Amino acid sequence: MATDAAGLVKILEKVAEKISENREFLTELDSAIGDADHGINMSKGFSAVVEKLHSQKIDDCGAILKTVGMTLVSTVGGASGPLYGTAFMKAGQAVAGKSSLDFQDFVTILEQALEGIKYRGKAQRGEKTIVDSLEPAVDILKDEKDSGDKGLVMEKALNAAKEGVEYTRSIIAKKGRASYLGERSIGHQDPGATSCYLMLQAAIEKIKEMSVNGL
Amino acid sequence: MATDAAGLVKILEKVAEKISENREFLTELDSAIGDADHGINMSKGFSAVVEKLHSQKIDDCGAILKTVGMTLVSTVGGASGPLYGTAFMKAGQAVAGKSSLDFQDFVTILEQALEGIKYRGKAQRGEKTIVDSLEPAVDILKDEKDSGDKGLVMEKALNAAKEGVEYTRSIIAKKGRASYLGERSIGHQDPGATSCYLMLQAAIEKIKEMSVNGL
Amino acid sequence: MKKLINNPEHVVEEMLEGMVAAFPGYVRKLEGFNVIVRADAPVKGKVGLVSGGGSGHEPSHAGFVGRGMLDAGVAGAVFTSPTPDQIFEAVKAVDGGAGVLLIIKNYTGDVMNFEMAGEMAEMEGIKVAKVVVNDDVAVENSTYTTGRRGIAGTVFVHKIAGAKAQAGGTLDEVKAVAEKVIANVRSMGMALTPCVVPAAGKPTFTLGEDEMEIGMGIHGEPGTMRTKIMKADEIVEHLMSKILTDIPFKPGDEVAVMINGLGATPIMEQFIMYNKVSKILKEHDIKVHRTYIGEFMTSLEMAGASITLLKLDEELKKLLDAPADTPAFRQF
Amino acid sequence: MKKLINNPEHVVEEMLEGMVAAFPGYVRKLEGFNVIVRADAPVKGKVGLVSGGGSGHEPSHAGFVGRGMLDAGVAGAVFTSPTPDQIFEAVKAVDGGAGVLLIIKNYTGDVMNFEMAGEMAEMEGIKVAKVVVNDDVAVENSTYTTGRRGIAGTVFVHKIAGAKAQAGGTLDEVKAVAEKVIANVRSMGMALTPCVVPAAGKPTFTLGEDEMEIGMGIHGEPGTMRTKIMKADEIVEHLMSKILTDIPFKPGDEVAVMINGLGATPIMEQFIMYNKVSKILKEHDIKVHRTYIGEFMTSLEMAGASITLLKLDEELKKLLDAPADTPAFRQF
Ligand SMILES: Nc1ncnc2c1ncn2[C@@H]1O[C@H](COP(=O)(O)OP(=O)(O)O)[C@@H](O)[C@H]1O
Ligand SMILES: Nc1ncnc2c1ncn2[C@@H]1O[C@H](COP(=O)(O)OP(=O)(O)O)[C@@H](O)[C@H]1O
Ligand SMILES: [Mg+2]
Ligand SMILES: [Mg+2]
Ligand SMILES: [Mg+2]
Ligand SMILES: [Mg+2]
Repeated sequence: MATDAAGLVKILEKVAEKISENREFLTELDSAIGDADHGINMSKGFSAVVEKLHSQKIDDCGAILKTVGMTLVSTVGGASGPLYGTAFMKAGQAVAGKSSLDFQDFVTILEQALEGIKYRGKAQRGEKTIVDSLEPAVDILKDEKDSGDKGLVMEKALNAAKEGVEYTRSIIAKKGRASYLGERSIGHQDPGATSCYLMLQAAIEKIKEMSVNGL
Repeated sequence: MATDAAGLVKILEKVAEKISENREFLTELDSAIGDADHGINMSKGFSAVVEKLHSQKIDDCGAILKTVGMTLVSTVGGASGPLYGTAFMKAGQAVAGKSSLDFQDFVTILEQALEGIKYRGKAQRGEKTIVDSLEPAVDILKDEKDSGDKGLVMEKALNAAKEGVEYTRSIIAKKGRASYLGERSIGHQDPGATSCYLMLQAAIEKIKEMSVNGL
Repeated sequence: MKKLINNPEHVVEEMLEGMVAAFPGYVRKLEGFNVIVRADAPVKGKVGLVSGGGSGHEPSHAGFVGRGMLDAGVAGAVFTSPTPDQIFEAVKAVDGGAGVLLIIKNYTGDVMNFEMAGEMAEMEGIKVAKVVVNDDVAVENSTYTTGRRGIAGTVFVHKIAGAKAQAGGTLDEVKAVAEKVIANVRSMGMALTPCVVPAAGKPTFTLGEDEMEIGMGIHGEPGTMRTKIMKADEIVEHLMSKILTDIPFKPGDEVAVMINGLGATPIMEQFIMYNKVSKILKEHDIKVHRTYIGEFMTSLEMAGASITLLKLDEELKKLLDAPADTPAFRQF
Repeated sequence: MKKLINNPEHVVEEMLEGMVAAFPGYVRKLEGFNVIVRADAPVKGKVGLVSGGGSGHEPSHAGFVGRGMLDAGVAGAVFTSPTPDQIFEAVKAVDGGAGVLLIIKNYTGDVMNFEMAGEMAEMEGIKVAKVVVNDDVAVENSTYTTGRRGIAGTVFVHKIAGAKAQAGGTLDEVKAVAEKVIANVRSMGMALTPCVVPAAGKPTFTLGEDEMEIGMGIHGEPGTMRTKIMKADEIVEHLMSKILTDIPFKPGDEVAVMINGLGATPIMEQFIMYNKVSKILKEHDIKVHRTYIGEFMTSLEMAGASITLLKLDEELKKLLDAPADTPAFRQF
């Protein structure tokens, strides 16, 4: 029916792996419209996350997510550090005290993550940021959270995130470093929206792989 | 029997021309064992000399040479400025007041020029400097100054200077910027010895061309 | 990559260690953090000034820590803003009871990290205020976007807010004068060559052998225009026309000027640029009160320079003229 | 050639004009000469200090003109020593009746041109003394040759002789202390890239993408060794081993240290170098009295740096610590 703390750690490890695999790719994307460090920053952060999670055994899923958030905040730097950091910390708050998570928690976590990012970064959809991939996914999850086929819902959410990434190619950046480019930011895929999609993808893959039914 | 002030100016113009023609060559030589400016420095100086000589008409050959020396001193800079400057000033002193110059004066001029260079630069023969081309020429001129065929004497002196230039290839620089190279200065022809040879060559060519018999 | 370094991963730590070794009378490092503070921090009763950002802009920011300027400089990874925990440590270390002003360059990352640090400090009961510097006129301004970048003009904020704090100003007063500087300072830069972030190992952008970029940022952010290399006077004219028309500066104004070398541009060229700046200001009947020429807000070994103009009133003049004694900025 | 200039022929004039425009309170230019003198020159009763050399070493030498350092800086063409008439004008302009000391870097051209200027001054009845700085240990020393080059250590001569003159020392005393500095100062440098003399338009030498040159001169004179780029710590070890064994420096000695960027080397890298220098000195039980890090004696836009050590006694320490206020060197 649900995943326990150990399962959550496995999901997070998978996310870290995905980020590390895409270190060069994300940096490449950032070099076109930013300062060529997004992959470097993120994989530095997630290496620290994995190390941290391995160094201490936590049973509280909320505490695990909070630890991830705090580790990201204190290791990533740049824009993505406080954004993803706040996202995980807010998500952790929402499931504080829980020793296992079900699908509804999964939805809550992403909802709160989105809130955290919007609170910290003050971005709206359409401004070429993380929000552009995360919000469409969260919208689907919220709308269809009571549907029977959770697997399908997750697929649909992931697809929405992917479309969101694609959409960032067509718009002008209004937040973050890419915004200095004005019109010249058009045509390039946003690094943050991409890393967010990749993280979602990794999480959903792992959830399915673990065949955690309740999720 | 002799050249007057106008002839002297013509000789000096020819010297200036020769230096200017060899601007790149001398600079090239200096770039191998020095700081790649000998041709630039010298041609800057001799352009100023020509301009100066044209701006005022002087009848005193000594004064003309002194003017050349002072102009070189105040425009060339580097090592060659004070060296050639002192040389011309000393030469000028030795023929001060003369309105025409004969062959003996020519010898005196070069003798004094050499003295000036040695006084200023404290170099001996064999140290890879101007002295290595000028001194052999002066030695011949002094030895054979009473010979009947002045033309031949000048040829021999010029040849001695040329051999001096060749000789600088085989020795270590002990004075000037090239001395920092130590053994690595071997194999390169000295720029200053070369410019001195070229000046002698130009002067002698012009003297012959003007067929000034007394010289 | 031709660099005098040992390991790209350790450049920031080794640099900070070297700085503390070189200037023990001025600064010390907070153990375990990439934070440089005044040797005598916290200064009791004085408002503390904390600035910082990504490394690679040396002497910014740690080089300006000292009497009459900053109390702490926080150093992030190269071109990456420092994390809130680092900034928070700096705030704690320099709070002398009168509160702490955060001086932030306007980059999303910097703003958010400093903001989080501010929140952490307030939770601990430390009074914190913040100002965001956005002097780069190369970027179109708009309230709906991130706005302009903060570049070399930030150093004037350090200097003047620093003087105000040193003179005993309250947190509100120091913040107010910092904001006055921000309202009156404008900069713009250009580059002849890119730079190489040590960890990346390759140039942040590429430029042809005869090309230059106008209006680029101090992290290699693309500029407003890429052209054939122009004469120094033409470049200065272009930059000055953007800067002068921005506030705008008017005849009779008094200004401080900064020519800021970006890293590889020789001092000779900085003076050649200033020569033209000075002529243009004379033509516009703008009076120069003080001039700063050198490296203040660099971009590693980028070749290029920025020009900064700060419009002065009597208050700003007095504070600008006040003495300052830091490793990289000294004034009697 | 990527340079912020207008015309290679005018770089020196435009630079000096820019300098005077920037620092009118400190310096003025002698009309018609490439000579920068203290704004208040001649200072009556004080020994005048004149230094100079080819341009391209900025802030040397004109940047050090001011209270407590030089009275005049004479600027030759780029990398070409100035002519005697220029130096002579400088001497006349700064002679306050107590005589003038010429501080010369040991290059044949500089020595001869300053010597001639000295002769001219003496004919006018001005008392002149001279010292020749030869701190570069990269060059083999020998009384039969030109001897060592003068490089960044020259700035310590300016500082200390300047302090002595400012304190009212006689010409003999100022000269004596300058010679004491020269006897106790040693430097050595290295380069990662060459530089381009504006008038020549091409690099003074060439280095492979992975090569560096150790012991080269500040005019691009070839060095003692060309190798693959080494780590900063290894480079520092090599330079320090040459420097330390030269005087030699002994345990218990006190020194001043200068890390001198040659033009394009970022401040970050200068601090990384100093970090190692400081460790090596600790190992050798040599105490650092003061550290200077930055650009003092550059070589246009050459990437690289030199290290200078000056062995101090009580007299030198006191004079080094004295305040100085010049455009490029300020110390409280
Ligand atoms: N205000 C914001 N809200 C949401 N996401 C943002 C915001 N600003 C920037 N981002 C995201 O951050 C990404 C860049 O992150 P990163 O490269 O790590 O930071 P930096 O720009 O400081 O180098 C951008 O691609 C964008 O998606
Ligand atoms: N002490 C000296 N005596 C005579 N000639 C010298 C001496 N020192 C240097 N030279 C000559 O000067 C030449 C270099 O002149 P130049 O390149 O104009 O000056 P710099 O070395 O200052 O750049 C050398 O090739 C050498 O012939
Ligand atoms: Mg980035
Ligand atoms: Mg030369
Ligand atoms: Mg970044
Ligand atoms: Mg020269």
